[in-house]
Amino acid sequence: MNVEVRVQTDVFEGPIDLLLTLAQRQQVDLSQVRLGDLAWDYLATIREGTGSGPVRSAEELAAFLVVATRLLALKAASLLPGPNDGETEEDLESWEEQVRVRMAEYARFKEAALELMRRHAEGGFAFPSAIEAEIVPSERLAIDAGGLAGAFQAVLDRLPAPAEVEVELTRYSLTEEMDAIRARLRVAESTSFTALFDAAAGRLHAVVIFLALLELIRAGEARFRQRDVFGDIEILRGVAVADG
Amino acid sequence: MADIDVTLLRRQAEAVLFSLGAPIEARRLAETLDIDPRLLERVIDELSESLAGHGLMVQRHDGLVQMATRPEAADAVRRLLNPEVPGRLSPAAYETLAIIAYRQPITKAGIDEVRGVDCERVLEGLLNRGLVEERGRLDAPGTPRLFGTTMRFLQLLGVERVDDLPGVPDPAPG
Amino acid sequence: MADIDVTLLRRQAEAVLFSLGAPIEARRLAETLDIDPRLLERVIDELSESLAGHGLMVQRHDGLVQMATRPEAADAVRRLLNPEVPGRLSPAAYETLAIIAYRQPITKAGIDEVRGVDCERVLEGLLNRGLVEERGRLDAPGTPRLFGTTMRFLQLLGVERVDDLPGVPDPAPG
Repeated sequence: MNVEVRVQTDVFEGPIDLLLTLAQRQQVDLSQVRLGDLAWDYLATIREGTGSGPVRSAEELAAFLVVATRLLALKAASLLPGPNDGETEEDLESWEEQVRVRMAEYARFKEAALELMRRHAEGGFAFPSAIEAEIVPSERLAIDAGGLAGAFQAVLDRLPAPAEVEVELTRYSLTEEMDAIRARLRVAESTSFTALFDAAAGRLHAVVIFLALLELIRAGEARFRQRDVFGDIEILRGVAVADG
Repeated sequence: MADIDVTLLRRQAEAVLFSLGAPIEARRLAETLDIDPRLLERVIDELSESLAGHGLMVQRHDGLVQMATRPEAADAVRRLLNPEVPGRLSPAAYETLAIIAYRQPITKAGIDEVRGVDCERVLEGLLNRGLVEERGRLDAPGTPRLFGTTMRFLQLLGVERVDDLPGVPDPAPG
Repeated sequence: MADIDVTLLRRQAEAVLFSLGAPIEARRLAETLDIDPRLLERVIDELSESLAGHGLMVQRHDGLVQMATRPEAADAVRRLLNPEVPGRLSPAAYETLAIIAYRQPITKAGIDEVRGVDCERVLEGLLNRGLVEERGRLDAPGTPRLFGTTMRFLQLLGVERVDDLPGVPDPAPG
């Protein structure tokens, strides 16, 4: 009910809705309430026109009538004569019973409604999954874990074993090549530049031999000489000869 | 299908419900799993049991099935996702909702009778919020519309089924 | 928080991952549950265990966590959601994917070196399919991009973590 109809009786003062609720819980003795007073209070409310004006919708009127009717039914039920009063006894009993059942039912739904409200306020919601399309594979790409491991193993098998590579690298040691050139220059005072590379096993080896030669020249252990522009370069024993 | 693997079916149902993220008709779920609808009931029962002690549960209502989070985890979910949740309702709306929940399917006249007032507007509000929906028509003069609660209603209260609501009033004698 | 209820945290994590339906950074999930990231690791471990025998699982990769369906339920999911777009990876793509999976994060030069050919196009294909993604840059001259596999890759493979891949060869010495 949108409109609050307040009533004043000897046993109760307040909204008429509350009166109905209390009467249903038997917390107000309806036999002490004159229902005619309630009607007067309602009419008074209409005449005063609280705030929004005196005009009441049919809906609000109906709402009041329903509450009033319920109060009337309750009151009638409570005023019913005892069980030994003549022949309509059974009808009256069943009517009284019906009213009580109806009222009790309504009261239970009011309780249930309070429980729903309480639960809602507690916020114990249940949430569905909001799934992203990606979680569900949209492409039937059957990637097999075993196959993937196999593919990787195949790649590894194709590569030369790391151990072999290391052996190759140690074979071309700069100090070893320097020692080799020193040994040559101990035997002969000079040697041809190109002859130094006769033993080169490959490009990398040649580079290391050249680096070894540069190192010896820098240290003064070797010198070089070129007699004519296009002639062979001669490598000579240097002054700072390292022994051993 | 001599030997039915209920455990596998339970897992499949779980995966399907998770992926779907929406209610599905039990009939359609049974089709998806290629099983009899009666067997599905057992599969869903088992799924529900297997989720005891988990943060998830299975909701069932009116031939629909859906997976959802449990209410005790609601705070954490809201903190992260801040999903839209239904706002508070008026006392009249809770009352109407309670009547529909416990007496569904019920006609508008049936609701009016219990509440003693016309529920037109309140009912409309509940329909708009998706907490209540039409559930066919009564086979009676005028074939009035029947109403029942929705999956969203179950989500609002965080229960698996309407039967899990507390203090269900006895069925009306009429 | 003297007494930490790991079981409740596990349920909350489960509910959050379920309702999110997408990968989330572990750091952010820990924040959501208001716990230390180290405790989260334990919570997720427990969740993963509790989902044994279920149709769902928890996938972890590169600081991300997500809930996903298990592969044995995938057919049922596909049957219902019907997305089935058949796709196939070329042997070259397969090989490249394998190298990235087992050696991630790895630069393109690193992949090229292992495969012995230029992988530009194959790599692009894997990126477009969402199987591989950029994973920052290497702190070296030219700061080359690093690549790693995605959650989607795990999803298609149906495993929980990259570590679950079979027979991972020892890491390369370089």
